[in-house]
Amino acid sequence: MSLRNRWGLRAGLVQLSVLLTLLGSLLPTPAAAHGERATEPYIRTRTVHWYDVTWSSQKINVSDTVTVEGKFHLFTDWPDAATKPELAFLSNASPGAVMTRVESYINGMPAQQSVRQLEIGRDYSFKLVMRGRIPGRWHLHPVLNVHGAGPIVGPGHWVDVAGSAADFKVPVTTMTGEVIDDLQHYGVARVQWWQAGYALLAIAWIVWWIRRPLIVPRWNAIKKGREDLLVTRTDDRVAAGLLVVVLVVVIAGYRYTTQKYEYVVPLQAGSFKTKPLPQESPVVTVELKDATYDVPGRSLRLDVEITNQSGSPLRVGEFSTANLRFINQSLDVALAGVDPSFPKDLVPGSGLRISDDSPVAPGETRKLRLEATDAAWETERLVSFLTNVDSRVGGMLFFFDGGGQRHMAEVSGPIVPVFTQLRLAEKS
Amino acid sequence: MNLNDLAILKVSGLSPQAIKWSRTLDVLIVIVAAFLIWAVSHISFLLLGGDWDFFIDWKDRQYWILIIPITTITMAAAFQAIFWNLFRLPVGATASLLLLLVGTWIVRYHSWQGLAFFPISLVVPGTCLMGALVLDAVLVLSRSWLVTGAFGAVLYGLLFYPSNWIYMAGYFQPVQNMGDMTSVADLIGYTFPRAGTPEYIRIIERGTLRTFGDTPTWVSAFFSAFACIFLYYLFWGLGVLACNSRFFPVGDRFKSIYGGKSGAADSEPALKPGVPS
Amino acid sequence: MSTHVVSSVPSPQVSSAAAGRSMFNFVPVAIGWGLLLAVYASYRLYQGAFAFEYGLDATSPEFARYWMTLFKVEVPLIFGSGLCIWTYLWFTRDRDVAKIDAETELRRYFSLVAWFMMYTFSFLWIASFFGEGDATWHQTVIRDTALTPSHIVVFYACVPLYIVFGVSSLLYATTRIPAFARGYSVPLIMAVLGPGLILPNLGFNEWGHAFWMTEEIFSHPLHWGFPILGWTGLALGGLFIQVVGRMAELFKEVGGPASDAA
Amino acid sequence: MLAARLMKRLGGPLLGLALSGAAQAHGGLAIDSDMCKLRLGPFNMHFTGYQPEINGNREFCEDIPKLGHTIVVMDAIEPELREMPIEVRIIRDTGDESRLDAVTVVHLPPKTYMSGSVPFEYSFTTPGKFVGLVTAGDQGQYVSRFPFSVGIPPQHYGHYLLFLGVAVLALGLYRYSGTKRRRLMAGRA
Repeated sequence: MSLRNRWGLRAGLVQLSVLLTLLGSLLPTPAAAHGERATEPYIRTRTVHWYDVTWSSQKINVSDTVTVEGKFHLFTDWPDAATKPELAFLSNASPGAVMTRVESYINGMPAQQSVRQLEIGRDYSFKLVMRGRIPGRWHLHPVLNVHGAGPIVGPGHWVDVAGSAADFKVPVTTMTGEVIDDLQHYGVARVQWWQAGYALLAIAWIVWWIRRPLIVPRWNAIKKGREDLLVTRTDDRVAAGLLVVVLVVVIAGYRYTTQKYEYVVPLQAGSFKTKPLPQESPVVTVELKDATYDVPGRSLRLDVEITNQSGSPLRVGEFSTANLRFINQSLDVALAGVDPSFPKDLVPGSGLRISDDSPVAPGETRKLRLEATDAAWETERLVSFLTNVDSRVGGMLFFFDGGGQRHMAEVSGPIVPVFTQLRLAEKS
Repeated sequence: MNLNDLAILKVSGLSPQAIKWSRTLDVLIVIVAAFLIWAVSHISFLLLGGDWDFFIDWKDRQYWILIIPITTITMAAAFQAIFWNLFRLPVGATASLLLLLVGTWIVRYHSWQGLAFFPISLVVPGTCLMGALVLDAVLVLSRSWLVTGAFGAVLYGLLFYPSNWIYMAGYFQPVQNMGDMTSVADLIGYTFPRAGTPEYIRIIERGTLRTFGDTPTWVSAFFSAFACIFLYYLFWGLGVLACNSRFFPVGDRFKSIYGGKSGAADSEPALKPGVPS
Repeated sequence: MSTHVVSSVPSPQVSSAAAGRSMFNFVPVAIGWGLLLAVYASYRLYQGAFAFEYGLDATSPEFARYWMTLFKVEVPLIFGSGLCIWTYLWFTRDRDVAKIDAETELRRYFSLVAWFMMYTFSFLWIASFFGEGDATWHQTVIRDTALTPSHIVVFYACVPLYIVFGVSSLLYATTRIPAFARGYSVPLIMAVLGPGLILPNLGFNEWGHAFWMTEEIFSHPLHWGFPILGWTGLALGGLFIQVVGRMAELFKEVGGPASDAA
Repeated sequence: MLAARLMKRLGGPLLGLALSGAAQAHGGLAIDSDMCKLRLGPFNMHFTGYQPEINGNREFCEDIPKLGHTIVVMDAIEPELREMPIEVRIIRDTGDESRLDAVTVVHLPPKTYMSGSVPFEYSFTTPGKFVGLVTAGDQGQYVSRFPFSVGIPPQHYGHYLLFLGVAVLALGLYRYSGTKRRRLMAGRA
């Protein structure tokens, strides 16, 4: 029986638990999110923006690999409540070790250790190679843990792992030539044999004492001052013998082990630094004039002033924040940017509505109203930025020039809840 | 029943019937004591030094060797004090560490592997059991908590590293991962991801200035032994303190409600604390 | 649990008659353990089945159905049954506890030890089995609520359970045993109140996690309230003196003179 | 020489202190403030043995524990040695050095080592005692002979001392419990 079945006993337990907790058993839909909805909105909208994230496949067998790669941008308007990314670690969010990590890179540098001094306002590429270990349907997110700010979760996608957990093995050969056939069980038997030996010695010692008349007789004996009966001369010998046995076993065992494993290294704890990706000179400046969130309309409205400093006309293609991507439906190159395998629930259907979608000529400055309308603002609990200490919103705007080149710009600023603007939304 | 047992029973002045009852009581008290020692030792160690014992990639040369003996000798000394003072039974330390080890292995299988699918190689626990045996043995031989603190507690702190290195050394062989050299323990920690435990959160040795061979481990072991002495005395005192049997003085209303004061003005004082020094 | 004790005991008989009947009935304790074991095993199986499946995201409807309902059911259920036991113990208390004879008192001491067997058994399950299970949850999942599937079992099921047995032991002692009816015994209060305070200590724990510390180090000072409250279990030593001391005297009184043949 | 070796052997493991070298009559290896040195007339060279496959970057002085692939590096301490030709010859310590070539195991013809370090490697197949002959100077006027062993497990007397300590501790405590018992009985009588 595989690991899960031995403890899960799925068939028997569903009836038992339901019977016990008097619950109706309705058919649940799989939960899409994993705890990131509870992360504060200012962390999800103004810290790490993940983009170009791809998953190599959605269906793998146990021991096959799946690769998550992409880029992330560190927001300039980093919230005060979260510490700056001085120390971060690239990881993944999955329930326990259902998938194992094979390799992880930041800008091509191996990321087994934590990375130090990530620069705000800059971009980094990441790559995460995972391997299926326990069969099931798992939600695989890239996560950047920032020290002091906690886990900042990227977009998640479902990966189905088929096969049986028993086939999973992690063979490794050490630099001293020892071949380990499976890292999962390496050394466990040795630990258990030795600790069983220690435990036997302890049980013998305890039984040696509790097999005699114990509580009331010894209590009365002490009352009558006959302590000498309670700890006899043989007990002294047994204690001295025990002392010798313990010390000899430990010293001999330790000496044998230090000779057997001459070449050992301590735990590796260094962290690494990496330069950010090259930054293109700013092509477009975006200034947020006014941001309102229409609560009943579930619509975020940004009034921005865009100045096109590049040589070719620009059109707004996408607005992305908190792993949600609002695409300008009428711009084909923007639509093409969404990989068909990208999780559907992260690309709101209504997309991004722009007050004036005509290209912005080079050098022109134009006021635009961007509207991102979707229930996701509620379901992702992003609206609590209205009731939070730091009610500012942030996001990434993607522009496409004549040649289909993509340019990015940050937009962030204070946001105000609005309840009356419903009619305006239909009109414009 | 050897001669010594018969002598004890004779001195205790119990009738044959009472002897049978007292044997029943022995069994019950052993069960209650076992449950309680197990529970208190586990919850105390869990939240004072648990992290280093959970994961193989936390077992470093600086904190693991220092913190585990310090956090486990507390309950070992307290329970040792209780059972030695009341019944001259030098089993408190061994029982505390043995039950802690049993409890830890149960959770490693039921929860770490059973719930979160972690391999046991990631979560093998260490143990101070050999130190506890020495603690009890020295208490029997010296019959004095002063000597036990001086000799036993030092050996307790010193024995942790070698007695666990015997089966942990294999985890610190060098291995290559993504081109860098790392230890098998780090590789296990890296391969089996823990969402709530990023790498930088590990409180482990982040750099040693003077490494003469493997002496940093022994430096930590000696410091731990030194700290164990004071903790031993402190918690032996707490154990003695726990053996007080005072009663809160209460008014007559309390007694009448609880039916304690039915007419007879029983002015019999509360039980004399029968705690021999 | 303690029904047979309440029946009014016939007038004190000759101690030899008492010799026949056994002083301690293990059956109620066995039943109690069996029930508790069933409850804990099904909690663990429930966690095994639904913790990772529907417990990861506190905002999802499945979480509400599988976990919030469990939370809303278990807390009133456990404290309710606790209340029943306590009121039962209260209303069947011995109005004239100072008047009982030695044999009844000895029998009641054995029952008190039976209550302690239940209390320590239930305390063991949270301190060891589910306590470290909570560590597994914290180290592997992103914390998103105070009511994680692990907390719903550890703090809102197991802790109330041992509070039920702790207070029952306290009530049993003070309403049935003369020594404990004359005043509140310090060790007994410590042994019951101390672990009981672990539940309110949760407030401090959640405060810390909400404002202060997002990453989960289990031996962080924020958690040190729990072990320190756990140390009050050491009051077992004082209880030993009070219980064993008195029982030693009763053994002599009820058991009769030590025959020299022994 | 024997004194130095014994002193190092006895002192080393138990106390873990670095022993100051005993008088090295004619260029033998000696630990001097934790550096393994051989003397070449007025000059010194630092001798280090490695067995990477077996124990990584651990350094050995005069007893190389295991057989197999061994790398030895000799570093000139004084700068003058860098300008002189240096010849290195490792021979099996059979007692008669009449026909050197027969017993030679490693031979580096005289050459000046600008970097000041003289590395050579050899795979020792049979355990035994060897002698290193290092001659420096234009006329080979500085000669150093240093014996070393390979594959002979060093006798750690120190650890037997530890076991002795255990016995002494246990016996002492046992006798102490006897006196405590007598005092307890006397008190009661």
